[in-house]
Amino acid sequence: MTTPAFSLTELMAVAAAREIADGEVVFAGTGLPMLASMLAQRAHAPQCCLIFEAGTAASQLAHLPMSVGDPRVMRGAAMAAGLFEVFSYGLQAGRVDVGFLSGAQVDRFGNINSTAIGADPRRPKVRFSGSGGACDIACLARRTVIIARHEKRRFPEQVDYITSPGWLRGGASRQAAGLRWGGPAAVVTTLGVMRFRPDTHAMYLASFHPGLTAPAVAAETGFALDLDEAVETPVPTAEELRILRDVVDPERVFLQ
Amino acid sequence: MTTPAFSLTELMAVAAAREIADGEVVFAGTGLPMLASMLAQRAHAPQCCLIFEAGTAASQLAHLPMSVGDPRVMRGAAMAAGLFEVFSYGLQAGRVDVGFLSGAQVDRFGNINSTAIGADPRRPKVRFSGSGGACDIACLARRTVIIARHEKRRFPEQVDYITSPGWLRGGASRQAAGLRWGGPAAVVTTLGVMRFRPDTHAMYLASFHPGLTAPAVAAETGFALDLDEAVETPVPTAEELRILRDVVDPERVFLQ
Amino acid sequence: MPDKLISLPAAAALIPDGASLSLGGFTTQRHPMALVYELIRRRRRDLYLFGHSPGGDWDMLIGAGCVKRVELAYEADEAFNTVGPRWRRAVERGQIEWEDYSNFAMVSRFTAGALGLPFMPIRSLLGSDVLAREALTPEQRAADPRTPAKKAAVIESPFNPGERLVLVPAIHTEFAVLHVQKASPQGTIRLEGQTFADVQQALCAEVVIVTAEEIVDDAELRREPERNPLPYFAVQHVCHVPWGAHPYAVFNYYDYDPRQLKLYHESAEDEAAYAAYLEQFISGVRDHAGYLAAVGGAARLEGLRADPAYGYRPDLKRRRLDP
Amino acid sequence: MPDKLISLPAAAALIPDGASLSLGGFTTQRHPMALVYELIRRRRRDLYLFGHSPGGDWDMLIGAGCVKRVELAYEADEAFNTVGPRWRRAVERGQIEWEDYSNFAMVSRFTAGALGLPFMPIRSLLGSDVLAREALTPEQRAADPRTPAKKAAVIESPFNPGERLVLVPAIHTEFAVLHVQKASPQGTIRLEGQTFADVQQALCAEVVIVTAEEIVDDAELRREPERNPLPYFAVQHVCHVPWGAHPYAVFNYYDYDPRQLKLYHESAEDEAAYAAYLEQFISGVRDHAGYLAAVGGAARLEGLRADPAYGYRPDLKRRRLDP
Repeated sequence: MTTPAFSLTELMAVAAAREIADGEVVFAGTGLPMLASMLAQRAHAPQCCLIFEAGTAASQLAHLPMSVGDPRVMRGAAMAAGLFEVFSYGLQAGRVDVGFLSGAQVDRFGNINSTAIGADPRRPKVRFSGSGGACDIACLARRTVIIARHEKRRFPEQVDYITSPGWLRGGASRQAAGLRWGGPAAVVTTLGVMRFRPDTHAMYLASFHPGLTAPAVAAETGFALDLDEAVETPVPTAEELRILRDVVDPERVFLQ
Repeated sequence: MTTPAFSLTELMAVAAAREIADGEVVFAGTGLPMLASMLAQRAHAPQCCLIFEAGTAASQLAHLPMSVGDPRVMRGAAMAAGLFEVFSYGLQAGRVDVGFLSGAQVDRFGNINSTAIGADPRRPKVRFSGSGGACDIACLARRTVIIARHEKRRFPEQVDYITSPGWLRGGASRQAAGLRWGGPAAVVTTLGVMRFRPDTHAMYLASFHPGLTAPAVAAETGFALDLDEAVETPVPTAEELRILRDVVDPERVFLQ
Repeated sequence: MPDKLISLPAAAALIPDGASLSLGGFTTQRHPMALVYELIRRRRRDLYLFGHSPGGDWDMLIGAGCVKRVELAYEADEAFNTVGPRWRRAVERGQIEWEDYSNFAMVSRFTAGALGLPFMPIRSLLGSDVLAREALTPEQRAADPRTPAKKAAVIESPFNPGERLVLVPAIHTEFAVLHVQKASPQGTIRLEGQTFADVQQALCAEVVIVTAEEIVDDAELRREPERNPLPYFAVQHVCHVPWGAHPYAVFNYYDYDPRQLKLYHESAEDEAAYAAYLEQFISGVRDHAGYLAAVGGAARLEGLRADPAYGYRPDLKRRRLDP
Repeated sequence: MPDKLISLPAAAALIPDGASLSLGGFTTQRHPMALVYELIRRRRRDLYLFGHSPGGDWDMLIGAGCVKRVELAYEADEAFNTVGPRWRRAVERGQIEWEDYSNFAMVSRFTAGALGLPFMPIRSLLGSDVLAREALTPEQRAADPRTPAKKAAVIESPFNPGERLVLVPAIHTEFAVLHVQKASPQGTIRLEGQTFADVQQALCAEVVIVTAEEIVDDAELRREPERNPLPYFAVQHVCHVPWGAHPYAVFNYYDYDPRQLKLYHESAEDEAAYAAYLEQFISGVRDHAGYLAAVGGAARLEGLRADPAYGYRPDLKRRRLDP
């Protein structure tokens, strides 16, 4: 294992950015999704449109925001309104191609918990922020990309609370619940990138990060993870790193 | 019968204006309601707030509009938006005190037809503009004032088509239909002013215009009209006429 | 970003016979008239129109035989004419299919479409024949998937039994055409004055065509994103059409034209006069420049230009008109 | 029109113990903090808060023991802290009652209230535990008429059997407090930048209190009515409170204060430090002027003032902060 020329945060931001295709409408949250979407916009997807849930569309960010309600998201925006407009006209109308999600727990079908740990949500052991827009993005984006810290306790067989529905119990269960489109496409973690089988919608390992192995990722996962197709995660290019460091986050707000 | 110092239009505008109390929120349509509400604002109700359904609140009109979508209603408005905001935040939320209505037929319970004449609305004998916002005003204003040309065929026992629900079949039938408030308070016509009994909600004659008699009004009404309380309609004051002629409608857009 | 500018004829050519369509504006303001004229020139047939309170835009299309079915709340020019003459005749003669709603119901239906919902609840219509009666037959509804299966539905609130709401079905049209004050070549738009239901009409259409008085730089419109009501990706085509709403008004640009409106409404009451109106101003001229010349050119139009302090023409003569 | 200006203490005095209340803004921007501080100074108890994504405004009220019940989607300051420390502890210790929704569900609930509807339909929540599980018991719901009888209801569309919608119940609060850029003494307001759900929150409240950075002439705001999102009669009280959102941002006026936010979030992780924070900045000072002096006065505040070309402070240091 050699010392990488990039940090784990940079690798994850680049992997997440590559999930965005040019011209797509992207619903980006605070932190890594902002790094990823600003990078995508300046690298391979100049026509992607960034939507922030507090009320803006098509921002041309000059400075990395600390929140989706940051005054910085107004920069160059083509439209500013409120949450209702963004959630309705954007997400619910099916106009958002990709949304980013994160959470404290992720299960094998990409269901996410960002609400509370503990069997009884009325008396949680650990309480988090709650859904925010996550449940809505999970229900209504055309596809989602999940970003998570990869530890065994954070990747359980079932999450304690489904804040953000993924493929639910797999198969066609998501559609049976009344969700007409969407579902998680990728999970970018601190250890690798996971995707979902088209039929069962079970998570499988698509790539492990440089310096790791597929079994090492499986060992940190609380459910059986198919490793058959796993390759090494492609590393960031010099240009991607330059954009991330010099253009997207010269202040080091999120980059480490 | 002496020649009056005012026209019938002026008398009706003044009678309608007097239905507006100071501080009220008024939903005004084109024509006589505009004359009436502009007059009220400049006479006895300076704090009344004029709402026009195409999307403005609290206009301070400088020139009489020819339509509720006229650029003139923007003058001095405190808010401009669209129809949905006005209908929802204003009418449906119960914030509109008085709305004006008119139509081709009015029945004894103040139901109004502005859609079509004929028994089968699929093959009408005469077709009109249709509801516009009239049905909504009739359903959702706290009370309504109806303005109509008074002829026997226009005041039938039952209208051919209820475009704008009044007291429906009288009594509590309006509430039974699911309308939680509202209903017509007055009918200002070319012959007099009618009101409604609090219990039966049947129309009665409150006043007949100068030069007429109560039986003369009844003779032009297609249903039995209680005349017991009828007095002569109070005439416009000189000040009201001055405001109407010199301030509200110096162009004679609606005044005759 | 891609440039979305196309010519007005090219925009009109996108709309085929039989298309479902909504047009922006309200009675006497901001209708995309230039595009309406172009559709008439091209003899479009069987259009399916959705609207709340259209005016002469629909009346002309109906009179020119372009329209098969409409869903609407009102068809007139208010104080210029309390009913659209060609609309009235078309209904009375059985030449058109229609369904009546109220303005609130129609804008709620556009809003439902814009919000991605199958319906909107409203407290209006209860007790009315707008709710109780239908003009379209079940067979007519079933034969066209663009017509909702039901006119409306009444439900009780699950949060308060006994409380009744009317659900009105969403509208989704193949096209929406708006006439606005300003647009960028990239499709960012600016509405000034009342917005009517333009925003919702655009958001429930598959293809949005915007005709604009002025084409401005996208970066200029992005300086005040609070004032731009639509995400640019909702707009597919932009046409530069000055005086594009004549004879109707455009707030901050020009007033309505009372003489032209009087002429239209007088003509439209009579078959021969109406045919002559169409020929003189629409079918018999080549394009919108031809129309503007036919209505009197700069001499007429300059007299309508808005006073910037008002957004309209305060000295406009509206009743005692010169011949 | 009547003058609605009152002092901030007079406004806070209107809100009694036990009141239901929503506060404007979103995580790191435009919260009516000066009024929040005043409520804490007055030791308000048993408040019932409704919100989508509040931040330190709620966290401080909860930590100061002012709050009995909340309905919300999110309680954190995003990149400044991914969970509100006092919120987290209050839940874990059973010191507060709460119900979880999503942001879209909560803004739809405010919207339903604003629209005069008993509910709004949404396509979100399906399949989630946000829909399936309730934190409030049926007894808790029944005991307070301000809590809806049900958390949500699922229905099928009458226009397309099999299509499921979630109905979320309307919110009606006794008070809403917004912090805005500009207001007139008559209650016309101007929001700049994102509007969040401020408009809907105001329209579903019985009494609306607006705190504003600037008081401007009503006629000035009426020059651009398109930019005024509320009918003036929806606003009952107006307070002039410059720096009224500190340490949060106000677009075009000032940026958030990263040092103060860091201090707050570090303090709020610890009982004694939190008590000291309250004492130093809120309870121990007399009024908002005292608060502003305590956080560093003009020297600190001038460093936050927005660059007009950006609406925020482009050179603001946000991570490597001076002590």
